[in-house]
Amino acid sequence: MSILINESTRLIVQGITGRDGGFHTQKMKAYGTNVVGGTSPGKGGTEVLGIPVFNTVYEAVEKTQANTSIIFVPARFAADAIKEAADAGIGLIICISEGMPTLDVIDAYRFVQMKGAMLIGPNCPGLMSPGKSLVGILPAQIFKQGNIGVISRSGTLTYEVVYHLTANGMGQSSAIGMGGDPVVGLYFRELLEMLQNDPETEAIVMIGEIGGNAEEQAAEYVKNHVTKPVVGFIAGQAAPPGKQMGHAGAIISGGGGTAAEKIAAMEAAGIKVAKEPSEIPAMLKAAMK
Amino acid sequence: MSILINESTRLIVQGITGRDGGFHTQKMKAYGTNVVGGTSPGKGGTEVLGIPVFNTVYEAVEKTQANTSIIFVPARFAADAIKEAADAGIGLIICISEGMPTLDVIDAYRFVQMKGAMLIGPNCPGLMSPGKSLVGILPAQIFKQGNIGVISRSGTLTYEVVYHLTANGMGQSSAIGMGGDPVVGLYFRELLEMLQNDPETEAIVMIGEIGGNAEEQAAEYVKNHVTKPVVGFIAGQAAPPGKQMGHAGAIISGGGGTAAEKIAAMEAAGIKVAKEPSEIPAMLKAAMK
Amino acid sequence: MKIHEYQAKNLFSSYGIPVEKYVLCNVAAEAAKAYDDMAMERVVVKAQVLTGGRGKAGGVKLAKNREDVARHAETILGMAIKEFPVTKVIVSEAVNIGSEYYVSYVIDRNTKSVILMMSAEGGMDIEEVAEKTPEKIFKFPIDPLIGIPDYLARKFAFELFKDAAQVNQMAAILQKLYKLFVDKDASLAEINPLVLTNEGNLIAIDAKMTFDDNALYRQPQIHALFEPTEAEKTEAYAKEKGFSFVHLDGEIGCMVNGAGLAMATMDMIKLYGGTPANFLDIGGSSNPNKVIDAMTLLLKDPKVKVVLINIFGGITRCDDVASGLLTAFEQLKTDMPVVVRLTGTNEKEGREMLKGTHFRVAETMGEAVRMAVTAP
Amino acid sequence: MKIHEYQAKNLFSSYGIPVEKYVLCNVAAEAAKAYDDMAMERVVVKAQVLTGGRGKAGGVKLAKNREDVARHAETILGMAIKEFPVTKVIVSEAVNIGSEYYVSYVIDRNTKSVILMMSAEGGMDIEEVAEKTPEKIFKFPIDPLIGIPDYLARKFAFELFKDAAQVNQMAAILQKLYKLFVDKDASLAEINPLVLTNEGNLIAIDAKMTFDDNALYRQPQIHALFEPTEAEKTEAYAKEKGFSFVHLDGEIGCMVNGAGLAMATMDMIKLYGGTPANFLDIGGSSNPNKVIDAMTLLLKDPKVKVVLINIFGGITRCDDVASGLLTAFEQLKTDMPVVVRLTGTNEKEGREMLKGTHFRVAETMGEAVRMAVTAP
Repeated sequence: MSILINESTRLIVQGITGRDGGFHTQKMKAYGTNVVGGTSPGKGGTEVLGIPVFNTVYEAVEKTQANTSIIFVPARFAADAIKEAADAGIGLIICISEGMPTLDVIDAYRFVQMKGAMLIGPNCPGLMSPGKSLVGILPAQIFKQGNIGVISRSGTLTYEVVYHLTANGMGQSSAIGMGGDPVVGLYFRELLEMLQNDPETEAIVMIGEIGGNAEEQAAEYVKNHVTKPVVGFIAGQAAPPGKQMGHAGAIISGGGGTAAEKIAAMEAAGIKVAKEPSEIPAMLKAAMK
Repeated sequence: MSILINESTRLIVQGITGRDGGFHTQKMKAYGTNVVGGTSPGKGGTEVLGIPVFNTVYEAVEKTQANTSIIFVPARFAADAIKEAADAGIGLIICISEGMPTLDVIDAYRFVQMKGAMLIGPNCPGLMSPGKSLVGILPAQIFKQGNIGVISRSGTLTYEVVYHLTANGMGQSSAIGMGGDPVVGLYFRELLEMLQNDPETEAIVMIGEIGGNAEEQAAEYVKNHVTKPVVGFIAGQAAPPGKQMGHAGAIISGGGGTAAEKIAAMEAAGIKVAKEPSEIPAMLKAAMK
Repeated sequence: MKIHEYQAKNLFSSYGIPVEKYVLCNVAAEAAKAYDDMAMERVVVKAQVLTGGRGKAGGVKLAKNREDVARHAETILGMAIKEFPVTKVIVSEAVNIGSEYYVSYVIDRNTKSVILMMSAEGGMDIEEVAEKTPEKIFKFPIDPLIGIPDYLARKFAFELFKDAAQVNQMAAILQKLYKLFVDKDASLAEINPLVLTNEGNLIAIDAKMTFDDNALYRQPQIHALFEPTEAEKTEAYAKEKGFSFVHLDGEIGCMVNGAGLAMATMDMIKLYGGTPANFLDIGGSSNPNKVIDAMTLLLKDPKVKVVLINIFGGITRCDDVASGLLTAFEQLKTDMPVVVRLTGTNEKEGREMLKGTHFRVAETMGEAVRMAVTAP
Repeated sequence: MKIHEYQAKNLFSSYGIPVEKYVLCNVAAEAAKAYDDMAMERVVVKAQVLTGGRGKAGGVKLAKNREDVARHAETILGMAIKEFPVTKVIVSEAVNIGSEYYVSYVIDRNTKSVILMMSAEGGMDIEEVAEKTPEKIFKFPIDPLIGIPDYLARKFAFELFKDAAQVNQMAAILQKLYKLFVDKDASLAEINPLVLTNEGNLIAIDAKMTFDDNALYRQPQIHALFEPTEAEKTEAYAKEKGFSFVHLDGEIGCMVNGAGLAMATMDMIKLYGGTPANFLDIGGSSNPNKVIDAMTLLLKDPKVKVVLINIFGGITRCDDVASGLLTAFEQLKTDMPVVVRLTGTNEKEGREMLKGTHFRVAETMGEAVRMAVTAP
């Protein structure tokens, strides 16, 4: 198992003819992801890396039976791309694009919800089910197939943690970068539920950061519904209030969203919170005993 | 049985303090309909005919557990009233208002559909389940409880037909005036299905008129799915093309929607079509043998 | 409500939908001057008239010089097309037609939505295309909650075009035309043909729009374009009085409460061998003033020989209707035979009150129609 | 992006949201003249400054005559509120306050929507109200597909008001403020307080708006109102270069790829007893020019004593990163100690390349941070 993506993932790349789209298509294909098509309006009928390009997602879905889409279009066109994917029947949409206006994300999310699809991102590195499928821009070589589920608001911090896990012989079932914007699709709660229900996952790492109160809500959920060991990490303890720390969502505002509050809530829910990423493998091992 | 309304109908009247709203509330109440409340923004807390008035449909539903609403507000406010009812959890909404812009009806219908509710009208006389509940402006005294289901695009023509039925000792299970606009809520097909499934209904009268092709579609449905006898009547055989005959929906346009086409389709589906309303009782009796 | 091609094109322009250059002219001299001003070799002179079939009737002519323009304008401005006198023409740029397409938005009763219709068979009668080769027409219902975002506009545009340049033009036209349709409460917005010029541009060289009468109260800009025919003036007058009225060509004036019943009454008159003079739905009350207004309307028509009043007394009881009729006819001085059919609540009382008066009283619709057809 | 109260009120006015009369003034003399022009007895002089807590800091003063107005304006225009110098005031009508309400729209992460917040506890610090008496705050998530039609606006308005006159005013304000919020890509639109005057009118006597930086590209009108602080200017400069930069107050300059990792780096510096000089996310490539730009930015801060470069080599391999760093530092003439931590793909090769150069090379984050904290 694993969650969200696996061997039956049939991926299309929206914006496959762009620089980033093309580069990461190659990486995903090289990893073994089943990239069945790409879209680029006006370039239908051509090929990129041997992958057929379509004018619309509708056509791509019809011709390839794609079930998953990854979006590399510029931020100002991303909401439209998300909606097209959802309307065309794609069930899982991963939006890499960074810098989407928040109201665009809200609109697109509502649309995706109405169509019964799922959204990951925007402003995210995508996700990985090691040994099965890579849908994103994560560096494949640091991953190893195994039974730790990793969910995170940050890209490089995920890599850092996964690197330590792999170095310590602890493979991953699925790793999901949820995105750094204030409003994104699937988040801690939904993903915790999926990982809890995934037979292959034996323990979970959740990597949060300042801003919002999703980690507090996740902690509450862990307390009541998650029986698997959970280890956490929160970035931004040294961040000043009122300042966005890189991610649009990483901001302490109105006296809320501090790292201290999140860590307290997580510890109160029985989640062990690491002080540095390198501590995580040992903490997981202890918790899994 | 009967369809859509019966003894468990709990009705609120939107626009109860208006002239028509008040007049027909009295009539419905006198017939025995369970009118549990009314709305009129700013008049919440008052009473009309001993019925409590609320500021919003939300409040009315919360306080009275209403499940049905009838709308008497002016046409330009009717779409908003329909949406409020649907959003507040009303399951069956009857809109009497005449003269709604068609795009308003389209918007309101889509909204009602999204909320999982049902709409009858606009520009309709409402409906009647004789002996049980009257939700509309139909003249109660001409009806009689029985087992004929009547569905119609016209108000007075319904009365004319019902009058003949009653005079011939043929009571009605439910009679529904669907409305004379080009776009309205529940229509022939859905209502035929309900009447087919209603154990109390033994035969059906469908009264159509020029414009559109709903009667043709209904005939197709009757042929394939309705086992009960159906007698029909189509108004507008003498109508010229391109002219609205009173109802916004009663217009022969682009060479389509003529009475002749409808009658032909209905007869081809085995529906007996009356030449005058007064023939209907005898035709029904023959068909029910 | 219908508007002229040039009015529709003005609306198109204000929404950024490309149309060819044109000048509106009321007399042939203006047309000739327009030709000079436009400084184009080939132009088309087109009748502006609120009915279809203009081309077949000779209302559209190509002209290649000043003299032809003046001559065609003169001829067309003297025409009547389907009884509509032509009082205006436009002189418009003759574009280099590469291919022709059909695009429209229209209210669709079945899907209860606005639908987009498109075809590569532009310039043809679309109803004929629909009948003979329905597979050549694309139909897409538009979800009013969603409208036409970019991705849908592109999807639709790719149905007709391959090239990105045309797809982008088409997508923009589809979005703008939909916005115009919704903003202005249209019931039809049609471009036939939409032309792809040899230069690669999409241009609407015809434009047809009709509007929802029920929405005119909130569309003052559109309402201002209303040019009623004589028949429509009468209908509008009737509407002000609270009636629905349609003039027909027969001898039996009808006054009925309810549109369905009024149609059925007309139908029965024909069935019984008579000819209805009109459709008239007077609505639900028995107010004597309403009856007076309605009779006045009917008596204006010199062809009317007899009046048939068909009332179903429901909420309004028949005795009240009868008393209303009596009051009304006290003020109406007329020798016209009037047949009254009263059915419904308190019908006997009502009929009793009318006996021995000016009225000929009938019990059933059949009886009433027979009396009217055979009167006097 | 924040804007001033008077700018928010200009926007309110353009959307038909009622605000009191006010005049913007840059010097005390203008304030006195404004008082004369307004011809009102009681006015309020209010600092226009892009931070909260203005009232408590003495930036809002009631005045009843010309002299008081001039005096208050003089004082306020000399103030700094939370390090923001006050360079503008408004002289505004003092309305007759009957009662005060709170209204705002804000992005809500949990419901992934815009939410309306309202309270009858207007004029208070809403976060305090939320903490102490959360039941006094109404919250409604707005469905972006639906927006705020009349029925919803009425429903919301009836939560605070009974009287139809106030409900209608309130409903209109709620709809207009939402439209403003959405049209302009706001992240907050707050009226606190919304005042019900003794005359029965609702008026926004304060106005606060912030906007989504990601949407400024399509909001030229809003973007034009941007008044960056010095710190924001540096951040904006960094953004142009493709970085995320936040100035802090410590001694260890940081350069990290990735926002989460950059935060974690800052955190560890503190954990290990040091002080971070900044947050700097340089993104995902190893382009030497990017490194040069980033170092230039860090070296501008005189407090910086050591630079810590923390790179996770993922898609970009560590050997490529190392060669980028070497190229960059060939052009950078600096004696500043630079600790480099390289982890990820080809990390050994990368570290090997940096040995024996200007750089102090670390293997783990912990080691790198310890080296930076104890440097030179």
